[in-house]
Amino acid sequence: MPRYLVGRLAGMAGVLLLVCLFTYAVFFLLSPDPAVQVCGKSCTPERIDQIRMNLGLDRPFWTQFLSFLGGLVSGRTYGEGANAVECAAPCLGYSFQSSQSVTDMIWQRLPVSATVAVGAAVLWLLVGVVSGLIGAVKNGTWVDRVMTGLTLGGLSIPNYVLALVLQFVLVVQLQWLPFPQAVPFGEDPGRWFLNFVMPWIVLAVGYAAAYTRLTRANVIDTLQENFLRTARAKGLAPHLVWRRHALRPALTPVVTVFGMDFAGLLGGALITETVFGLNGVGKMAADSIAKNDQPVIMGVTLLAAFFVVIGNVVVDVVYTVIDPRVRVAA
Amino acid sequence: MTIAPTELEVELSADSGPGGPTQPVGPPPAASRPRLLRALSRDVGAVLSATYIGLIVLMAVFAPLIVMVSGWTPYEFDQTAIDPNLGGVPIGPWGGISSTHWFGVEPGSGRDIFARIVYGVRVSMTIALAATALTTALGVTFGLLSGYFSGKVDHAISRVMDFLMAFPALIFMIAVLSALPAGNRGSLLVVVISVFGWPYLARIVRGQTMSLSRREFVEAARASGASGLGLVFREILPNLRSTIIVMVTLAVPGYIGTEAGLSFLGVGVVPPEPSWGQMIASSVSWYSVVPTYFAIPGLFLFLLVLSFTVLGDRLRTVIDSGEAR
Amino acid sequence: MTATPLLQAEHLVKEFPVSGTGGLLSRGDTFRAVDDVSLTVAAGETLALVGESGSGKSTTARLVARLIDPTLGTVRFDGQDVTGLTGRDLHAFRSEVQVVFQDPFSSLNPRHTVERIVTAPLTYQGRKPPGGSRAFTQSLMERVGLDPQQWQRHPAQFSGGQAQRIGIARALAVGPRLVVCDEAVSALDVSVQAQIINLLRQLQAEEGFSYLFIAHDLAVVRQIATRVAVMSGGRIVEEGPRDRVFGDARHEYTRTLLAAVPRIRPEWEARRRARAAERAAAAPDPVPADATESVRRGA
Amino acid sequence: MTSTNRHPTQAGFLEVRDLTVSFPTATGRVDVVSHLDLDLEPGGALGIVGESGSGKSLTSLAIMGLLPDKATRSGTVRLDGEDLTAMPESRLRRVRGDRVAMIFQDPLSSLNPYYTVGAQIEEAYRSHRRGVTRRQAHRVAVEAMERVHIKDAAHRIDHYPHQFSGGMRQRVMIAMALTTEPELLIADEPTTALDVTVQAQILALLQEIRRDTGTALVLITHDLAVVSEITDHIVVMRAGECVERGPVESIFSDPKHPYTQALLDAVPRIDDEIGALRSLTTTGGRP
Repeated sequence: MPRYLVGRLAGMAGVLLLVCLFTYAVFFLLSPDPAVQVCGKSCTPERIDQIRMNLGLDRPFWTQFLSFLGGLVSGRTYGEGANAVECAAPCLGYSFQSSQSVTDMIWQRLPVSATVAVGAAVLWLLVGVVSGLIGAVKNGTWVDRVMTGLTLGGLSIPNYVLALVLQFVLVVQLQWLPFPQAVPFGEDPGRWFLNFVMPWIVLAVGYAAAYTRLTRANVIDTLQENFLRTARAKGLAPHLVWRRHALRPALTPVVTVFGMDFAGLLGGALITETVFGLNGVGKMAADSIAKNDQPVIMGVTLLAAFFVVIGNVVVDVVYTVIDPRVRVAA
Repeated sequence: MTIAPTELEVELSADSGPGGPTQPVGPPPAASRPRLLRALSRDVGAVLSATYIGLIVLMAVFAPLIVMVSGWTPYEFDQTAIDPNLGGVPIGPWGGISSTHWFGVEPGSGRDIFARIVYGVRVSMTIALAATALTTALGVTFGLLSGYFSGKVDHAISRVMDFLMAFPALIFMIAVLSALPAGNRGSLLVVVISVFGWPYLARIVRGQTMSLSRREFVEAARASGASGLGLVFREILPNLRSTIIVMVTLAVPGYIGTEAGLSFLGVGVVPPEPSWGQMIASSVSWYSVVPTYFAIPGLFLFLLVLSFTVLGDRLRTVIDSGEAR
Repeated sequence: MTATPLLQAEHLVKEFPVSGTGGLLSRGDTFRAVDDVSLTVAAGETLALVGESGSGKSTTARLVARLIDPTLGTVRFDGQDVTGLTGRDLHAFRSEVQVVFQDPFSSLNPRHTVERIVTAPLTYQGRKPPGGSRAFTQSLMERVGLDPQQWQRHPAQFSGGQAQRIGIARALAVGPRLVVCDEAVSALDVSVQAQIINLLRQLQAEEGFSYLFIAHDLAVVRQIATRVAVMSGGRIVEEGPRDRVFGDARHEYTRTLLAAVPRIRPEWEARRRARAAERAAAAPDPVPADATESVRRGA
Repeated sequence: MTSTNRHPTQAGFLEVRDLTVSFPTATGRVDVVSHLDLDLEPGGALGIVGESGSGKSLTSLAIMGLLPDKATRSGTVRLDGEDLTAMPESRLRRVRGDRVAMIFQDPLSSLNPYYTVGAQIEEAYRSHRRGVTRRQAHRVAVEAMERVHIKDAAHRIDHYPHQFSGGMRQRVMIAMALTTEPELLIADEPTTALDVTVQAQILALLQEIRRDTGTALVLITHDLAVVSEITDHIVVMRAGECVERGPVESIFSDPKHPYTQALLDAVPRIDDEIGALRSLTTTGGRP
């Protein structure tokens, strides 16, 4: 297994490097000249050339890419002399529009994004697994059919539509909830909670529906397994048959899917944060797109890709822990 | 000898006669097309979904005719339908729904919502269908190749798939689309969606191809002289038909949603060309005053996605039950 | 046995990589499934290759049929080295050597009709079915004891035994001189199994082709083989004429294998035959149905 | 617990009467087992033989009350005079795995891959013996594994099913069945998935257990030679019905029903004279 893990980590490093290269190349080709942005409105061609040289933009692609990688590992300095700006490691780039390093910008907004992501994940995991179990137990009854209908609805509703519906009903019409604002938890836990309820629901609905279906299907499949017949033939009480023999095999795949989904949330929360105006990383990405602030977009893209790749490896490792067939070779 | 083993075998075989007490020896016959349709036609959800999809498709096809009847094109500004003193709020209840504007008008501009819905679906459907077609072509081809030719080919394709799936597709799509010139957004959308979408189909096709490749009929074909691509497309592809049908039906709503989402974020279809996602996006600042403005396109969008999802779900149920081994 | 046997495999070795070992640079471990196997099949005879699971017998069959390539060793057919054949030459080989597989359903493409399955070998080799595809299919179906009217059915519409007959028809389509049967009767019920064994023998008598018959069931092998080779751990441990191997096994493993086969007591069997002969002589009618009642509480 | 200290009852030890199992299909209910009677004395060995689709496996599940939900069952199953079909589920559960144990065809899929074999054997024991400590259960499990001749049982007990070979897994299944010293062991095709040498070992083990513990055995198989070796009574099933029954010797030496005769004719034999091949060739081919 250690050999396997080493291979896995090497593969992960490879994919991350490729993601960096690909992203960097795409933005290198597509993005508007950063020198123009730095220069500002009253600008002369000579000044642009100077800035370009100053920032190393005149150098070939590979040189620039290597200094970007260097920045990731050990930080870098943009420009020279009085105008030089420091970007500490891990440096994901520097936004000349906001005069801030991308890493700092992400750090400032990460707590909000994390709150949205973790809350939604807890919500969908609970709702999804519980309703999936109910669906499996009540398989074929009207309860199951109603739940199937609801999950199809949950899968189909675009989250910005749901966000607008919820806001209109709960905030405008019924006035049960305040309009979401990122209130820090320490300030007022009650308001913090009320403010995040809608974002959590909106982000969680699609996932909850998918997890309901996944859990239901897995449990129903597991109930057909021969070892369940063995457990019943042993005379085990139904609750033991369920708890020990049905749930563990049925929920193992859910755990792994959850790891992947959670790792991909940075991209997934973009719409939710935008709709509710929550100042998280996703909203920052959307705003940067509007402002054409390419270093920020690239930084967020890379970060999100890092999460997915690392999530992949974590899931693999977790799997070796929870599934003895992987953990202990025959 | 009273009973020859031949008779025994006939007696025990699957077609020993109707209602016989023997269990079928082989797997049940594969779901054929007419059987599929018959099973689906008994399902209320599937019928309703298919009907709605049919109506929407007709609406898209005959959009110019429909708009002639309703009287307004999607690009006309009707200043008489909005109140300039109130910042352009539609005149009349329910967002200005009236006999002239069936679904009301856009706040601020006074454009006819009905006409924009009718035209908006053309964009959404075209993009979703084109993206589905491209994704399916890519996904099936690479999935088949990867699943059948294990080793280097599989390794290379799988790495590309891993790489694409590791990408935060939404952010990246937004970034790329925002950076590219707005000239031909429609085809760009299709290409970008497909490039990031095919690995998900390919992964499933790959898995099925791998398990089919282990079936003896593939070996039998090889022993018959088949090799390489001929074997893949003649022997394996027909067995993937059901999978592909289901995947396609489920991909369409996904891409309708993606297109709407990208338009909602402002990197999709370029105004003034209407699209449902974009209509919902522009309704965000009005939702408390003119709820119909987001409710109508929202409902149309939701129902369309739901219909495809239900149809795909039912298709899968029918196919799974008919082909359970 | 003639000077040049129909099939001659020499020193075959097949190694498979062990999954999970080996990295980007290292080759990883290999598992030797077939370890220096040599065998010959003469024209018109049946060589049975017996062994337990993991003995390498199926891999050997696949090597001989050129479904996989050997790591080492050569396969000669009719004196000609066929180990490295490709393209047109391989097609020619494929029309001489055909395979019947274990699982009758798995070995028939569920999406294809009998017609398409049976004519596939010709199609893949770029030949036209003599007398038209339909007539050709029907004549083959008749030869293997199937209803020729069912030429357009799909495999799922047949029973296991019938499906295996389709598999045999497919093998016959190209007029092979060697048919490799890989556990061809193992998945079948005993009464159906007897039928297929019969069919295989009858076809051999008619066509004069040879069988390489892979099986784990020694009793079945006894019914069909002319010579027997016993495999264990990737090697042939004993080889010889059927009656010699069954009657006077020389290798320890063969003896263990033979001793392990469950048997119906010979004296019961002899009495049953005698009774059956009596009954056949006395009356051709079957025993009345209520005969079962009399033995119901026989204890 | 041997057969001698169990007083023989008038009705027999296992007495199945008029057992019918049916499944709903598109064309109505289909009887997969119909009007089946079975009798077994304490410590006896009954073989149920049939080809695929004969309903022999469903019979065993019907006796245990483990049929799938869709199936319906009628008739009675008496164990020592008690009707299992009339028992509430909670009491039936105390019979299952305690007085009647079962082993199945495919030992790999019949064992839960997520738990060690030890945990699964102990579980069987503890669920029927209240107040047993973990340590006692562990000891019983090790003993059971030793009894089925698993070498190094104390060490192997912590292994997972996938770490065992096919034959060893079936031994684990048997060990699991033995912990509660059942009066009846139902073995459903216990050796079909195994190699012939391993099959011989498992059959020998079943014989040994019967000899040592007096457990009664119901052996379900398609293999006539196997039943002829280890059972004393036989029921031949076809299409859900019993076509013939009787002591093993009379079935094999003088089968009355044409189906049984044909079945015996079809069995390929390893120890026959060559002349026996005629029974196959003469009826060969199709018209």
